[in-house]
Amino acid sequence: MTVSANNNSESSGQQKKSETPPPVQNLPSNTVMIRALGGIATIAGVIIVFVFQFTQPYIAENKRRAIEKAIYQVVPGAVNRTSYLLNEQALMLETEFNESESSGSSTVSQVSTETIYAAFDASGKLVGIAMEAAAQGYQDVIRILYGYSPECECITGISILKSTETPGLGDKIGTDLKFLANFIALDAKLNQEKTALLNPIETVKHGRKTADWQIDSISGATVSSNAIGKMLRESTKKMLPLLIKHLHKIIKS
Amino acid sequence: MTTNTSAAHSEVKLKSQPDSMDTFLRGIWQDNPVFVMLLGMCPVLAVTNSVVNALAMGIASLFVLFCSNTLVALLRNFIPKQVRIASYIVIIATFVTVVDYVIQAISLDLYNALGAFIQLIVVNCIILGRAEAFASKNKVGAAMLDALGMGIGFTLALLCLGGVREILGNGTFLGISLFGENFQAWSVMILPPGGFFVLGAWLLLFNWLKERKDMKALSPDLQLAETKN
Amino acid sequence: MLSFFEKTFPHGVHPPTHKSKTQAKPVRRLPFAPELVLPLSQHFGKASTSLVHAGQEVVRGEPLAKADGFMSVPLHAPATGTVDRIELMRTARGPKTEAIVLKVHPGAAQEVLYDLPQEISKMTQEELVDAVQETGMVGLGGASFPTHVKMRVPEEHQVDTVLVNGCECEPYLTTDHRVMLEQPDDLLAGIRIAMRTVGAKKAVIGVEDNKLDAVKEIRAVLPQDDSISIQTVPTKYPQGAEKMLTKAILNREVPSGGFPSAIGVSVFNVATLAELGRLLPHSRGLIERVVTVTGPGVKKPGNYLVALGTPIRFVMEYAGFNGGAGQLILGGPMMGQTAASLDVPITKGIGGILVMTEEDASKRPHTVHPCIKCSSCVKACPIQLNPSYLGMLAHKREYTVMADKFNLFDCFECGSCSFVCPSGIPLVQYFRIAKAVLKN
Amino acid sequence: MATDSMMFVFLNACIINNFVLSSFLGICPFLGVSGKLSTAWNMGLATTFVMFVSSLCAYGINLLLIEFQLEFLRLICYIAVIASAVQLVEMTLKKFSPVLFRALGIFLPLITTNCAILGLALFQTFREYNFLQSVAYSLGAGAGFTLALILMAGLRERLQLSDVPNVSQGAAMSLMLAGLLSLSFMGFAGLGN
Amino acid sequence: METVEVRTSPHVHGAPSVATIMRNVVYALLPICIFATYQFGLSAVALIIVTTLACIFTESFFNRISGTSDSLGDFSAVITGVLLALTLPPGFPLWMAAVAGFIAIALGKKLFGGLGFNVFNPALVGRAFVQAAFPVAITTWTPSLTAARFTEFIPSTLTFPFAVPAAVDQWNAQVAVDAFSGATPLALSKFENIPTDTFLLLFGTTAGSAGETSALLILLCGLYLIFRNMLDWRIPAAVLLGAFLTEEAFHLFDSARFPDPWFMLFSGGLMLGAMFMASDMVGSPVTPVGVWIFGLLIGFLTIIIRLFGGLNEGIMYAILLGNAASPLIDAATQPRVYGVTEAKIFGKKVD
Repeated sequence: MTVSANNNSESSGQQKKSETPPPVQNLPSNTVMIRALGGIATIAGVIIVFVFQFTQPYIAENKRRAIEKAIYQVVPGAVNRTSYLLNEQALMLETEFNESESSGSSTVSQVSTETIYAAFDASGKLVGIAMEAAAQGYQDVIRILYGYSPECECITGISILKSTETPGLGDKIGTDLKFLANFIALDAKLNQEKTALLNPIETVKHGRKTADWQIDSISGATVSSNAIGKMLRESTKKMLPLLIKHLHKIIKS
Repeated sequence: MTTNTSAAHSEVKLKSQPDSMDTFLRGIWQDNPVFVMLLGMCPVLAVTNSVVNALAMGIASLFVLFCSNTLVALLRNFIPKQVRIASYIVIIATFVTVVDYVIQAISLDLYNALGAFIQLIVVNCIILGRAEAFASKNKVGAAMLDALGMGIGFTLALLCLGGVREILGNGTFLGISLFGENFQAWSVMILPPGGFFVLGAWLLLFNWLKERKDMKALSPDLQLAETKN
Repeated sequence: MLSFFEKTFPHGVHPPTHKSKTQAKPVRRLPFAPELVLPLSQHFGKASTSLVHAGQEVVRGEPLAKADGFMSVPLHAPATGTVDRIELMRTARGPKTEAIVLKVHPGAAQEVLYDLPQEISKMTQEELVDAVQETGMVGLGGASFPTHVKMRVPEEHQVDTVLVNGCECEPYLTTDHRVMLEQPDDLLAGIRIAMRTVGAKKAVIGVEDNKLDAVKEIRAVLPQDDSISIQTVPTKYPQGAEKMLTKAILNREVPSGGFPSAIGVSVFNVATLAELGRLLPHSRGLIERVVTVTGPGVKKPGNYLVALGTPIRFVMEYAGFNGGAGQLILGGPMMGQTAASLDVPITKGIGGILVMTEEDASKRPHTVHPCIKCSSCVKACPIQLNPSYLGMLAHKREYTVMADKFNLFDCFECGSCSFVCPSGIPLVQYFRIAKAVLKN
Repeated sequence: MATDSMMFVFLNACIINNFVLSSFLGICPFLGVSGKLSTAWNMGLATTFVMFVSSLCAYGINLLLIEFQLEFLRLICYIAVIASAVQLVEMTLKKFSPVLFRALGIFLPLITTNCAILGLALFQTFREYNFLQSVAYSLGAGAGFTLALILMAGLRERLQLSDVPNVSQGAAMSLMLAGLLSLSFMGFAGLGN
Repeated sequence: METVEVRTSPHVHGAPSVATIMRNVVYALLPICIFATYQFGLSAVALIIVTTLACIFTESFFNRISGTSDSLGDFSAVITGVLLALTLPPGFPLWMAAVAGFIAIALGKKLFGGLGFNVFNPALVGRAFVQAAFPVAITTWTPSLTAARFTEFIPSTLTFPFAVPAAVDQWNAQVAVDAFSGATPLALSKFENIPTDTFLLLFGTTAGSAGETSALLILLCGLYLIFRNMLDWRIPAAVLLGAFLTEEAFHLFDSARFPDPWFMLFSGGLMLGAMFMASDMVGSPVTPVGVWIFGLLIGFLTIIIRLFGGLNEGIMYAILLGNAASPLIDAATQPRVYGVTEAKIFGKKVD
């Protein structure tokens, strides 16, 4: 008895609520839908933010460690590093840049800017600069980090950041010791005016290296070897004259 | 009398046990998402060039599948029919983002090796498919079992591919050299065509086994039919 | 390469012609067989209805059966004799059909008695069509299509040219060749009748360039006014097909599924017109025809004038076997049918009997390889179909696709594709089956 | 060829690192819709179109996310944007080009779960392509997808007329064919040096 | 005479059978094999024998397990084997050659149901597979016409199965006649900008794959088949024309960077590929227009890959891509049927 009465009162109450019949059907279900989606979005948001907050320090640490590992590999003797931004107009610390960016007084963001890493030894002496370079390889773009020593005016090492070269052939650019030996002291001297390289870096056929600025390519992996030579040639051509211009700033700091 | 009841008892037991076991095992063998249902092929082919990648991908997918299946089953009465797909996608995307960050926190190398395919778990049809076909209609426990079964089935399939590709393509298993220095690696196995070939070869093998089984199963049937006639 | 300069059609094949054995042999009359079998259906269309009964005596040239409607032709007695019986008899086409069996009177003079000259120049087109039907004439080239039906041009069409087909592209056959050589005047008369009947002002005789002696013979009797001319075309199979000839000589294409009259052309075979030119002025009926009996299995190959209804066995006994079990082909080797039995009679459509030895038969491919897509058939098909793809479709029984997308019904089964197929695929047979399945 | 030129970006996505055959994106529709040539062609067109639209959307969304430092919501936003883009494309087509809608209609919902679309958005973000490069990339990816799809469809149509052994019929055959296509496309590797 | 055979027309047959054609292709390849032997000695002989045997064994193995009839009689497996050997470097390890032979037949042919149903050229499938699997070994070239070629193998030939082949650098330097011995003309041209005399290319005393070096000999062997009407002349002609025109365009644009077209025609595997592999009937279109498109496409792609790709040779990939495209080409170029006015593209009616 009571149950049926209850039912009656409920249905009659619903009918009273609104006069127009069609929205009656939709209105509650719309609310339900929005409530459901909203609820799920809230749960999702909470989970993501929580995980993001939790993992962020680890991720940052991983990234830092990865880049430092690469820097110390390409600049022998380095134990410390500072990130700079370099472009045609200026050289500034990355931290400075971030501040100027947030304050709105940015000067560098208009032109293409490269991140470079100054590497210091235990005594705080500048031992080299690490820079990124990239070029199209056999399969896809190869990205490397290379170290440059202002002292010997040479490249002191390379480290492959990203490559999808053919396993067992092109990917030797990161593992072949004979090939990597090319970069222990690869000549990158600038000319008198400090505007361009005295001898542009070039890749030669396997076993034909005669000069210090030449790279002896891997037998059978000519394209990948050429890509490394090409990216170094182009990067040094562009970056070294700029770097030399601003080098005193790094040394001073 | 006693034997009768015990028999009945065991029968009940047998009946109830396979139900949950069945849910679990189905994903691993009978309805294997990769070999049988041919779902989620993109990660299967893309990241199986080494066992580690395959394993990581499998576990990541398993995690997302498990979490989203559980949550969907929990919320199944709460989500209206009209917006269920949207809700599922949001839920899945959430857990994928979680996995993405966790893997980045664990190992950057692994993260780089898997590339965008971690994030592409979102559009892996297995996950949305299980949410829609199973989790939305079943209780939480069953949904979890289903997710585990499917996830493990998926991981096993990935390992089947990753194993063959790494062993042949690199001479190693989990990075451990198997044949010594002098082994000539078949780099095609690690390259894209190798992915297609190895999966194709597994399917060929299963086809062949099935064909043989069918042939064997056919002969007694034929005998039966003959005796009946 | 030469097709740029010569009047011909694209593609086609060059089977060895084997015509030298018989082409120089004049037509000789074969004696009458003791019993003639005359099927009531020797033509395309409805069977004729018998006018005689068993035991009735008939005179050579007398009508034995009358046409049953427009798509039918009458049948005349090839010899003086007695109707023995009318019953189902085996024919070259396979199934048994009703036939009049005639016992020939051994000693009769065998003169044609039904002879009634008529004034053709005074007849209207309608009357001419009827007169042609009365002769019982059908296409002697092999199709056996009633000639008068062809001559009645549909009202919406206007025929300007009569094409006379003297190509005889089938290997071995030389009947048309002999007819052109021996009956040029009859041919001219026939052409004039055809021109009048269809209302054309022009006629062109197309002859392959391996029959230049016939060309010379005909040229000598051609009228001065250029209304009838002769044109040589390169020897190539299937030059003698209606569609190919119109393409070669007039560069017009018969529309798919349509008649030549749609493009203003009527095509007739030389033997048909020559026979018409001989018979129609005297309102006689078709009672005999020239048949080439040849092939490696024949001792006395030649061109014989054979009374219709003569059993093949009788012809063969006269021409002589070389012995050995071989193959008997009625018509040419490209499109002719094999005879199931030696007891079938010569009918209006049989222009040749070809006897192959066992050795020849075994030369053909016996294993069928899968299609290797060599494109020989595509290069051969005169209709420019894609027999390779059609063959693959037929193999998978995709008959509807064959017809809808790949123009199966434009194929006239000339056999060029099977002839050149290195895999030995019986393409034409596939297509016949496909057509038959689709028609049902 | 400069690696950041539009031409190179286009060719890279289309043939050098073909989306399907080399990057393994969009395998499910590639295997599923390549049975018939006409269907494959329509699917390719529809996908290219959606790729183009969603690439533009993703580019815009990414700028917004960076502006508000909400990169961690990228995945959710992308998937939402793609789903709505597909919906939008569907509605626009229905309204303005019913003919095209009839041709592409049934494929559009399928495209939402095509990982090539999300993959495109993610890759273009990772590679930090600018606007024009993104356009070239999306068109290249679409062209590459279409190319792979119609080549596959052509081969499969031909194989339907062949006596393929029972064992190698079905998905196994499709995968082997894809592998052989992928092997052939390796010839383009290193293009542009 | 009483037992007459009933058959449907046509009753005559005027073409050589598949087996005859294939046998003649083998004959045409023999001079090339002999020249390869003269040039590279024992290693070339071993290579040809191993690939051919591998192909034959694979063919009969699959025939047995699938229960199909014996298909060795059509000689197609032999052709695949011989062609495969001719496209491999002369010092290619024999075990890898056997793998290539197995893959060629298994993956390239038997998977699809055997001769006539394969969509790619089997020999090239085998070669492309080993090119991807063993990229170092397949790009290791040795000089031709060494003094001891009839008495000793090239060191890499007899590599133990599944082992890394021995390096031939030192051996190369030892037997080298001049500074460039061992580098193929195409590699010299592409990576070092050193042209090779066209005369040498024609007679084939250069380094390269076992059977691709003498353009003239290949041309003659191909002409034999063409005159016997067992090879469709249009395909080689179209491939060579496509390659020539493409290269000529680039050469006119920048003659310092791009070598002249005659060099491209006679170097590398272009001639062998055009004559014997692009013209493989099974993988090529059948329509008259399609055949030309197919050939021109292959020629064009070959040059593009040679000039701009990572490899210095592109004919193999160009042919495989052509094979892949040939169903499409066929579908797009169905000839207009006699008496049918509307054209059909992809089987659809177009107004």
